[in-house]
Order: sequence, then C-alpha cells, then structure tokens
Amino acid sequence: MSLSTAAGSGVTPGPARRGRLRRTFDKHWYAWAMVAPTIFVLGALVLYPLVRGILQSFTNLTETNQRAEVCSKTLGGAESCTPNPDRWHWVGLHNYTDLLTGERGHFWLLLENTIVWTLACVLLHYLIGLGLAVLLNRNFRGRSLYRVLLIVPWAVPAFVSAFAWKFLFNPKFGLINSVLVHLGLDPVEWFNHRWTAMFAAVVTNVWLGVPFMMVAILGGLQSIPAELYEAAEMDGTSPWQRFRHVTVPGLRPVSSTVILLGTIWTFNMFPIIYFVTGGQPAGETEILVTGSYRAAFEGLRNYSLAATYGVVILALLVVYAAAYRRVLKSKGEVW
Amino acid sequence: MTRKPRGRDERSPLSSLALHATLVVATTIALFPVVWVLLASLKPQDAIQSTEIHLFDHPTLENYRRVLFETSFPHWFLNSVVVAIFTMVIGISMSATAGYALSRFNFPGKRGVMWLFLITQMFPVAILIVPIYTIMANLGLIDTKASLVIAYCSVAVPFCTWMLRGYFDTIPPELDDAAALDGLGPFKTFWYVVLPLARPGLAVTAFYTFLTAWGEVAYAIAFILSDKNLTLGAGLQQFVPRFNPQWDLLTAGAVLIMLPASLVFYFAQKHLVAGLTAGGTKG
Amino acid sequence: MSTPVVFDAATRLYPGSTVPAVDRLDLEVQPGEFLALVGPSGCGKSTSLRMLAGLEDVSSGSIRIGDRDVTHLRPKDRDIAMVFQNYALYPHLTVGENMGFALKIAGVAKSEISTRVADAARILDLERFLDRKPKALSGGQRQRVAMGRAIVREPQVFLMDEPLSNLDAKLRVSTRTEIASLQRRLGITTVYVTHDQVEAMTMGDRVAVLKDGVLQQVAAPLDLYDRPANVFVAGFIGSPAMNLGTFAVEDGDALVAEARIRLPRATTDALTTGEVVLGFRPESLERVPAGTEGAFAVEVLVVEELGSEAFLYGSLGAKLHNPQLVAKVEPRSVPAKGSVVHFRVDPERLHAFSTTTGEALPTA
Amino acid sequence: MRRTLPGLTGLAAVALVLSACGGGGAASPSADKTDHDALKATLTWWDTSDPTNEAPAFKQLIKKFNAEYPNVKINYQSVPFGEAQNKFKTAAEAGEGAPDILRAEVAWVPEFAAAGHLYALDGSDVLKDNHYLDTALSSDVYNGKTYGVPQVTDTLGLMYNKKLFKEAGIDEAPTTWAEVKADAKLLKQKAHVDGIYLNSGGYFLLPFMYGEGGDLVDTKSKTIEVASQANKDGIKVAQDMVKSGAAPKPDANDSYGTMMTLFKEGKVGMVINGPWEVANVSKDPKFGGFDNLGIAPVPAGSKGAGAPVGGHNYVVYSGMDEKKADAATAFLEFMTSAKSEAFIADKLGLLPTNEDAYDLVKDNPRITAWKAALDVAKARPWIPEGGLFFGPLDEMATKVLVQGADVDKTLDQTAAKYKSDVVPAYDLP
Repeated sequence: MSLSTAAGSGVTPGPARRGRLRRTFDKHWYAWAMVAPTIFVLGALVLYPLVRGILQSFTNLTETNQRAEVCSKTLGGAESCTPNPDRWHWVGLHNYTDLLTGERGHFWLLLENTIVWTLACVLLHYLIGLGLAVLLNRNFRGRSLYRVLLIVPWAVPAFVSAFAWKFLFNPKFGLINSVLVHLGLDPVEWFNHRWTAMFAAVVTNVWLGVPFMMVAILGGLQSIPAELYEAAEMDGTSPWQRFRHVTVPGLRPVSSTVILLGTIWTFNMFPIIYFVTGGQPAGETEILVTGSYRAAFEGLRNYSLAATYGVVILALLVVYAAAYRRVLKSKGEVW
Repeated sequence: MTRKPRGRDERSPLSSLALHATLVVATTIALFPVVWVLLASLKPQDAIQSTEIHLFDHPTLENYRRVLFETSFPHWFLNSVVVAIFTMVIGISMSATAGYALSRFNFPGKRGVMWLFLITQMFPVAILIVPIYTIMANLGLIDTKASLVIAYCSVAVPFCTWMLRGYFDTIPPELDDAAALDGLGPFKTFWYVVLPLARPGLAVTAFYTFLTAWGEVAYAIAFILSDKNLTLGAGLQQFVPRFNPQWDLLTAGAVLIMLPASLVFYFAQKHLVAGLTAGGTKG
Repeated sequence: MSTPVVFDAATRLYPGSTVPAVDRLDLEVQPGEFLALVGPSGCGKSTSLRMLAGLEDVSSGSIRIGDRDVTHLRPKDRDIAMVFQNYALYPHLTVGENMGFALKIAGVAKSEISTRVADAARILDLERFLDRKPKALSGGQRQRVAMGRAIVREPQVFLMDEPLSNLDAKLRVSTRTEIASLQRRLGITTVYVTHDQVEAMTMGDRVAVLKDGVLQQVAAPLDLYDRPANVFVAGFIGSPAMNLGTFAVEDGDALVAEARIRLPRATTDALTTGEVVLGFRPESLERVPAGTEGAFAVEVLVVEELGSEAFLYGSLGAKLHNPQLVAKVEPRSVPAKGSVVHFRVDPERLHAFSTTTGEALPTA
Repeated sequence: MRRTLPGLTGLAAVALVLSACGGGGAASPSADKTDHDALKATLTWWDTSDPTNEAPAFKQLIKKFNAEYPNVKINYQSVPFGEAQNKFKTAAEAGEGAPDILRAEVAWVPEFAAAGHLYALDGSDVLKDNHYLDTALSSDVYNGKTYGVPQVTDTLGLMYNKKLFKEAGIDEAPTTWAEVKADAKLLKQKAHVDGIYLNSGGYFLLPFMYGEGGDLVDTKSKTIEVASQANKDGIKVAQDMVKSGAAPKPDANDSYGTMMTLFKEGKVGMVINGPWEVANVSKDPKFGGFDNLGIAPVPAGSKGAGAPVGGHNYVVYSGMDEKKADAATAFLEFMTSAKSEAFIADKLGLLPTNEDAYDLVKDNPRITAWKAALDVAKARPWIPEGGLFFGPLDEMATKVLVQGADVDKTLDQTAAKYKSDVVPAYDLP
C-alpha cells in the first residue's frame, strides 16, 4: 500500500504514456532522493574508511612504513629522499592469526571482557529499565517528577559521568569506600582486581544507559492495548502472569530493537572503560574496542593491527545481528 | 493511567510505600553523581580530591568565576551551542527524509540501506578518526565547526532514521493518500502532513542529536586545532593536563556543560515517551 | 458537471504477484450516477477505486474521466475527491482547515475558500465544529467532515471507500440515506466501495459485484437481486442469502431430498451434466402441507422472529452449499423448534446455474 | 612572586650583557633591529604545557620575542598534552592542520622523525655554538641527525616532607633504597605516616632498574634487556618496599594522583617525582610551602643512582613553508636562549636545557635543588618505538606492586611482549 504515494508521480506532469522502466524510475526517484544525502554522508565518512580498514587489515601498514620514500628535510637545506626499505606489504591473514593466537595482544582476554561487559551492561540496562518503566507506568502522585529526575543521567555527557564515577569509586578519596568504612566494612580496592574494576565500569555505564532504556520501554508499555490486561485478568491470571504473558510479549517489538542497538553500542562503548578503569589492573579490563584504540593511537600507530581489531569487531557484530534477526524472524518480528 | 477503574487502582499502603521507596532509591542513584560533581565544584581546588570527605568545604563560586572569566569556556560554550544546533537541524532533516522514504516507499535497495545503518554503528570510532580527518582535510574543513557537524551527523543519523521510520509507520498512510488527492507531491506531503504529525518523534530525535553533539570529545579533539574553535567536550580536556587535573575548573565546567543539556531535555521530555513509543515499537 | 467514468480493461498486478488484484476491469459509470462497487474483502474493489483515484498504478488498460485519459495522471490532476474509510483527516488541522486544505494547495483565494467551506459546513451541519480538531469530534461528525472535505472540492467525481464502516449500526443506516440524497442533490458522479451488500443495494443506482479481481455483474439493484448472473452474485446479494444447492437431474426433474422439482425446458436444454445448481430465496419458499407435490420436509432448528418478519433455519434431507436452509415464514405463526415442516419452491422464482461454469441457466 | 622580582631585574641585566657579547646570530638587539624587522612570517606554535599554570609564562615570552621581531607573528595554540601527539601525527599525515612548531615530549621526537614529519635542524643557527645539556639534546637525535632543540628537561628525584622527617628524627635524605626502607620505618613509627608512595607507573620504576645498572633495550646491539638480571633485582627492591610495608600498596588506577594527594596532605613522607610538581606541592595549603619540600637525587641501587631524563623539545614540522625557515630559527633561538630559559625557570621552576641558564638562576632554590638530581639523569633509548615501552611496563608495575606477582616471571612476560608488540626486530638475549 505504501507504494501508493509515489504512484503516478511524474517529474513533469503530462498525460503521455511513458515506458514502464521510466515510470519505475520516476516512482523511486523520490525515495532515492530522500535517502541520498544520508547515504552519501555515511558512505563517505563510514563506509569508505570501513572498506579501507578491511583492506589494511591484510597489510602490515603502520605509521612509519606507509610512505614510499623516506624523506629527510633539513631546515634551510636540501631534502633527500630514499626509497623506504620497509615499505608496507600485504601479509594475508597474518594479522588475524597473530591476534587470534594471542601472538600479539590478549585477544581472548579482551573478547572475554567484552562479552562479560556487554552482557552485564545490556542485561542490567534492560532489567532495570524495564523495572523502572513498569513502576512509572502506574498511576500515582509524583510520577512525572520521578520520570524527569530519572532521565537526568541521559543529559550528562559520557566523559563527565565517567569522571564523576571514577571519583566516587576512588579507593582512597572516593565516597563509596568512605561510606563502606563508616558502615564498619572494609574498603574495596576497586581497581586492583579485575572483576571489581569491571564492576565499577559496568555501574557507570548502567547508570548512563538506563534512562534511554527506561524511556523506550515506557513507550512500548503504553502501546500495549489495555484490553489485553483486562482479558488476562478475566482469565484469572496473577499480576506476575500478566507481566509474563502480556507485558513481556507486548514489549517484544521495542525490546528487540533496543537490545540489538544496545548490544552494538555497548560492545563499542569506548569512553567508559577508557576513562573509568583505563584497563586497570594491568590491562585486565580492556575490551576489544579499547584494544583497537591502543593499537591505533598509542606510540607508533599500528594501522593494520587497529584495522584488524575493527574488522573482527565488525564481523562479530554482523554475525550477531544476522543471528538475532533470524531469531526474530522465526518469531514473526521483522525490521 | 486510565487502564483500570480508579478504585481498583488504589494500592495498599505497604505496596505504595514499596513503590515510592524503590523510586526514591533509584532517583537518588540517578542524581547522586551529578549532585556530587555540583558539590565538588563548590569546593576549593585542594579540597576536591582529599582523604577527608565533606559535603561542603569552604563553599565558593570561585571555580565558576575562573572558568567563566579566565578560560576560553564562553567561546567553547558558544561553539558547542552552534555545533549542537546545526547538528540537530541537519541531522533531523537527513534522518526525517530518509526515515520517511524507508517508511513509505518500497524501493530497490531499501534493505541494503537498513543494513548499512546498522553496520555504521558497528565499526569502532577510533579507527574512523584518521580517515575522516583526511577527508575533512581534503575538503578544507579542518578546524571548522562544519567538520564536527558532518561527523556528528554521521554518528547520530542512522539511529534517528531508524527511529523516525518507526514513527512514520504509525502515521496512517491514508493521510498520504488524502494529501495526494489534495494535490500534494511526495515532498510536500512530507512537509505539510507527515512532519507536523511526527512532532513527538522529531523531539526525541532532536534531543538525541543535540546530546550526541553536545558532549562529544573524540572528533572534536581531532578536528579542531585552535583554542577559540574548540567545543566544550574538547575544551574541558584542557583542564586535564598531563599531571594535576584541575578538578576545580573541571567540576565547574562539567556542571555548566550539563545545564543546557538539561534545558533541552526539559523541553523535550514531554515528547520523549510519546516519541519513543512509536519509534521503538516499529523499530 | 456530470462526468462519465470508464474503466477500459484496467488491470492491476502487484509486483511479485502473478495473480492480478484487478483483472481487465471494464466498467462504465454514467454521468451523475451513483455506482456501488461491492464484493467480499480482497475482491479488488478498493484497488479499483484507488486506481481511479491515481493512488494505485494501472498495470495495463486505461481509465477515463470524461473525455480525458487519466491512466497516468497524478491524483491531483484528475479532479476527483475521495472519502476514506478512516476519513484520513489531518489531525493537526482544524475541521475548517481540513475542508479547505486542497483549495489552499490549489491556490484558491482565501475568501473563496471560506465561503465554500462555510457552504459545505452548512450542508453537513458542521458549522459549530469548524474550529475544532478532528480528535474532538465523534465518529459521525468526523465522517461528515470527510464528506465536507470532498464536497468543498466540487470535483467531477466522488470516490468513497467504505465511508460508513466505522460507524455504529444505527448511524450507518441514517448516514447512508443522507449520503445518497446528498449525492443526488449534487449530481456528481460517484463510485462507492463497500463490502456490505445492503449498503450497495440501498444506495447505488447500479451495483457492480467483484470477486477475485473480476467483475461479475453490473446492474440496477433489483435486476441484480432478481437476475443474478452467476452463483456468486446469487449467493452474495440478498440477506438472508439465497439457498443454493447442487442436485442431480433425472428426467428433467431436480432431485431435492424427497421432492422432485420440475425444471423448465430451457434449463434442462442448457444442462451439460446430470446435475444442476438450484437457488431459491427464502421468500420463494412456500409452506405447504406434507405430501404436496414438490414439497420437501425440513426440520426446524432455529426461528428468528423479527416482528415484521420471521426466518426459519432448518435442515433438509439433502446437502446445500450453506449448512442450513433459510425460509421466510409468517411472523405470527411460526413453527416450533424441532418440528418438521414442509416447503415448496415457487417455480417462477427458481434460479438455476451451471455446475461447471456457475453461470445462470435460462429458466424461461 | 615577590621573591622572584628582584631576581628578575638582575637577570635581565645579565641577559643584556650576555647577548651583547654572545656569539652566533645573537648580536645586540638594537644593532640589527632592521634585520629583525625584515623577518616577516606567521608561525603556528602548539604548546603542550599546562594551559592554566604554565601557558601564561610562555605567552609572556612570546611578547618579549615580538619586541625583538615585531613582524613574526606567533599563533599560539595550547593543545592538551594528552592529545597533541596524535593530533600532530594525524594532521601531518593528512598534510593539513599541523603547526609549524610543536612542543614535543622527548619520546615523540624519534617517532615523528621516523615518519618524516620533522625538519632536521643540522647546520641551522639554532644548533650552532649551542650550550644544550647533552642528555637533553640526545633525545633530538635520530639516525645521526638532530630534529629538535630541548625546551625543558626534567628527571625524577626523591621529594620528601621535611616536617615529617623532623618528626621521625631523620636528618638527611636517604641516598639508597635501603636507607629509604629504614627511614620509612621511622616515619611510620614516629610520624605515623606511610614512608614512601610508589606510583604503579612503569616510568617511575626506572630508577630501580637503573640503580642496578639495567635498561629496557640496547639500541646498539638491538637486544631486549628488560628481563635482565639487573632489572629483576631492581624491581624486586621495589616490590620489597610494598611487601615490607615501607610503601603502602599503590592503587592500580590513578595511582599518580593518589600519590600526589597523599603527599600534599602530609600523609606520606616521600615520593619519587619530578620538578613539574614542585609548584603544585608548594602552593597546596596543606603541605606547608616550598620550604617544607625536600628534593634529593633518586636513591641509589647497588650500581649507583640513575633516573630517566624527560622533558620537551621544540620541533619544526616538515610541512612548514621553507620561506619561514629564518623566522622559525629565530624563534627557536630566542626561546632556547639562556635568558628565555632562565625566565621560564624562574617563573615556573622548570629546569633549563641551556647550561648557561643555570648561571642566571643560581639563586633560585627551586632550580638548584634539582641540579644534583639532574646529574644522575640518564638518557633513555631514543627510538621511534620508545612510546610503546611504557604500556607493557605499566602492566608490569601493576602486576608486581599491586598484585604482588612474581618479579622474574612478570619481567619475562614483559620481554616477550616487547618482542611481539614493541620491537619485533630486536632479539631477546
């Protein structure tokens, strides 16, 4: 049905019969024109570097070997250039084998961290978001005030919240340990252990991401027809059963989108890990995306290694998205 | 909520207490770090990071005075406002048109476009910065606000398009038909009929694009060279030199950076739920 | 003012489908005529209307409005107005703005717009609501706004796509006469799509019946009722529906349960097989004493008593296309449930159809 | 401020004399005033110094420069230290946006030079008759050419709280790690504070390695020496500090900030740190001013004391228009002249790289206090991969100091990592 608007839409009005092809073009011309600016920007700024990155991952390109010639310019003097003896070359799958066998970096550690990180964050985002949304979807006094206040973290830039939480978690000067001590508990050396450090990062990211989830789910809740609840009540269901059999399935369209996007975003959530734990202790909380950052920006830039990280991340996420889509499709959801 | 008759909606005092207790705890957690930064910003520099933790410690507005009058903060602020607003306007224009096309037309390449949007979210930004810099350099856009606006649009538009497409899906297509009969072409239909109806969705998109641009650091650091052209996110990094982060300036700056975001948020929040309702549903 | 509309072998084939949604539709709508397009859901009636509106591509064939070929014209260039099933009122515009929107787009002067809107509002009794948003109106009022929006345009053709289906039963009845009389007053050629055959029969000057994208019959309502062109039309038009059944023919008699019904000569001549589809409307059944010639016994299952009339639903010793036989009986002396009564078919009002083609067979 | 003012006037007088009789291009300013006027250019300079505490002094210096060269406009941009390195590389590779002159940290110079981003300065006036400290200048040399001139130098030293020392009955700064350990015990017993805070950053463990005669790599023989016995011994000393309680267990994250806060608050007696912190420590109201701050060379190990040299250099971007060469030379000459260096040293307490400047600031205790520490400063291996040394080293430091890992094993891992990730062309011994 949605074809309709474009039907009969010629560039120039006129009764002349045009060829079918021409009319197809006329019809889709609008659609393409409307998508074109976005495609153009994304193509230039994301797709092109992405393709380049994929190519680079099969080379040994770094900052120093990218030039064909090594030139040395002397101030007020001559420039002398010699061919670069170490010019980059294709290395096939070398980077991938290096990375996956742990020859360079700690791929499997990072992957494990990334999965734990993503799983924990998305799960907590979703569950807390769902819980708060269900509460806020009831009718009671002060609801809108709670709603406004609970969304505040969304308005805080990521690096600010990272700083704020790092502050709170500071083992010596942070409020959290100070409260623990006042309660008669031992202070925790948050960043000295892998999982406590990860915990601090997860808390920060959960704090940051719950409002979005909450609002999205709240929207989804309001689109569930009230009759469904009434029918379920007539069927003698308990509140929990209604939640389980009406709310959860009714939220599936919203959930499927936010979980898919949430997973992708969290997977690549760079600033929180970088600013809060900085990978401490001893790199044990690095995730794949911080690994790619370090390869790209720490010391001599290793473009090929960074690109390899990027391609592996991309591949993992594409596989995930495709599988996710397939599961959704089997349940009758499509996007 | 008008789901149930009023009488049945009343809770027992106990469950009412539990409800409010849960929400109060959640709200406290949501606000606490913000409040803590605010409190810190009122302390003198040496008291901000200290073994002795007080809520207040010689409260003063000195930090704010210094940020506002002794640094380029006002410049950065203005730059951020300009960049965020342009990102918002351009980002919304792009994602609204693209979202409309994806919602209404069944054109060849549509599925590819949806995948493309998803894939752009998957590639780490760190790897994109250097190539995008080169592109910007070729366009002569280095050290301009335009470079940031374009880059931020590429970050925010895929999600916004996705969301607006969902929102447009909820607007009955008969309205488009009616508009066609009333003499509007697709572009005019979009402008006169669909856009006015999509206001809640657009509000969310506006909020989202604004925030994307407002607090961004990585691109701003890379593309902006001169101090006067920095945006807030990048500018505040100046208070984190190699040693001795200047907590006084940083906390005060952080509070000031949150203010306009909250303001935008305050105006958008009415529409937030309604906008995401439709957008999220159809996602 | 009055303009004819012609569908000339108009076909709509959706991309990716092999079966046309509308298959070579040939239809002429007379100037000023109210043509009702009726059929079960999915029959292609809405598609036909949307093709006429220009909202749907015409795959082959053509459509003419007056002497203009509009097959590939944009909707706005066809000089038509449409009333949608859900009215498609612009939620962000007031009633008055909704009604005047098309004129505004067309660049009509403001004063002209307001007089025309005021005129239409007066006709439809909407004057009080002009400044309200559609959301603040009841279903019936919205429906009138949708009508008003069409009227204001003063188009050559009105298109209406099930405009009454969102109204409650009572309002539907009153509105349908309002629309019909309004159309007659304005004299504008109208194509009206509905799935409700009662609506089609009561409103249309002529009724076109569609099934699976193919036009079955176009005729005045009574013609359609009395002389259905095929089994489908016979079964579709009329409420309660016509009793239809396939029966064996022996020596020129159809064997209906224990009864033998004599078929006219013309009918038997046209038969190609040993069976015939017979149809008889509920009011063509005559209650007779047992043993009357051509009578068959019916066991009474349900009797619907409507006061002015009564319908009997019963089982027959032979299979019908519908599970039960329906007969109209005297409302004041209905047989008891479970009793057995006897009926005979009025031979004058017997319909016969071919078992192979479903086409009507001559009965005289 | 009050203290530096008289010094400054005296200094200016000395400077005038110096520049009047000094050789090179630095003739009397009035003599070739016209020459200076003829020099016309705009130079963009990215400064990476602390934008609030240090930048103003450099801006003042630019004003002084412009008094001499009115037509050379310096476009001063403050770029945060953490960003400058990547920003410069990205810009230089794209060929647009890079500044003409950059203040580069010592480890960056070989990186930039190897990528061809810098002008070699050999033969230019800046290097003629120079009096740069050898160790400082060594970081500018790559492949036999000199790619920059040192702006400031620094090193690590032992900083201590005099008041706490007095409370603990310690009269003199410890000179060996063993003495540090003993003093820490005293501090704990008598002053009730922790002895020394060891920062879990790899850079801050270098004195322990140097003290045993170790180093990270040998650039001549191209071998990885990070897991040498000397280094292992040195790191064991460091680990023992923590294990014995002489030093509290550092935090894995932001241990530098923790160290400084504790030191400023008088909660710890000693830290290993550099001259850049002197101003911050002295001005913190809880510390007790500069007078309370003791500065000594890093304690020695069994092979003597050694601390890594750090600092910053001026480098010239190879994409700069050749026409600006004279202006750039003039600017660098001015900025690294004894008088300018002395001015910065006086204002900010940063250590000059020009030997002559030390004569001008010999009355400044903040500078002289570091002179001894500077004498044991050791050049680091200046290779392009130098920037990658510290990732694995930081990891090692955290493992050893925070997590109490086995020193031998950890350093072996670090060496393996150097081989795979840092200097694949080098050999493991």
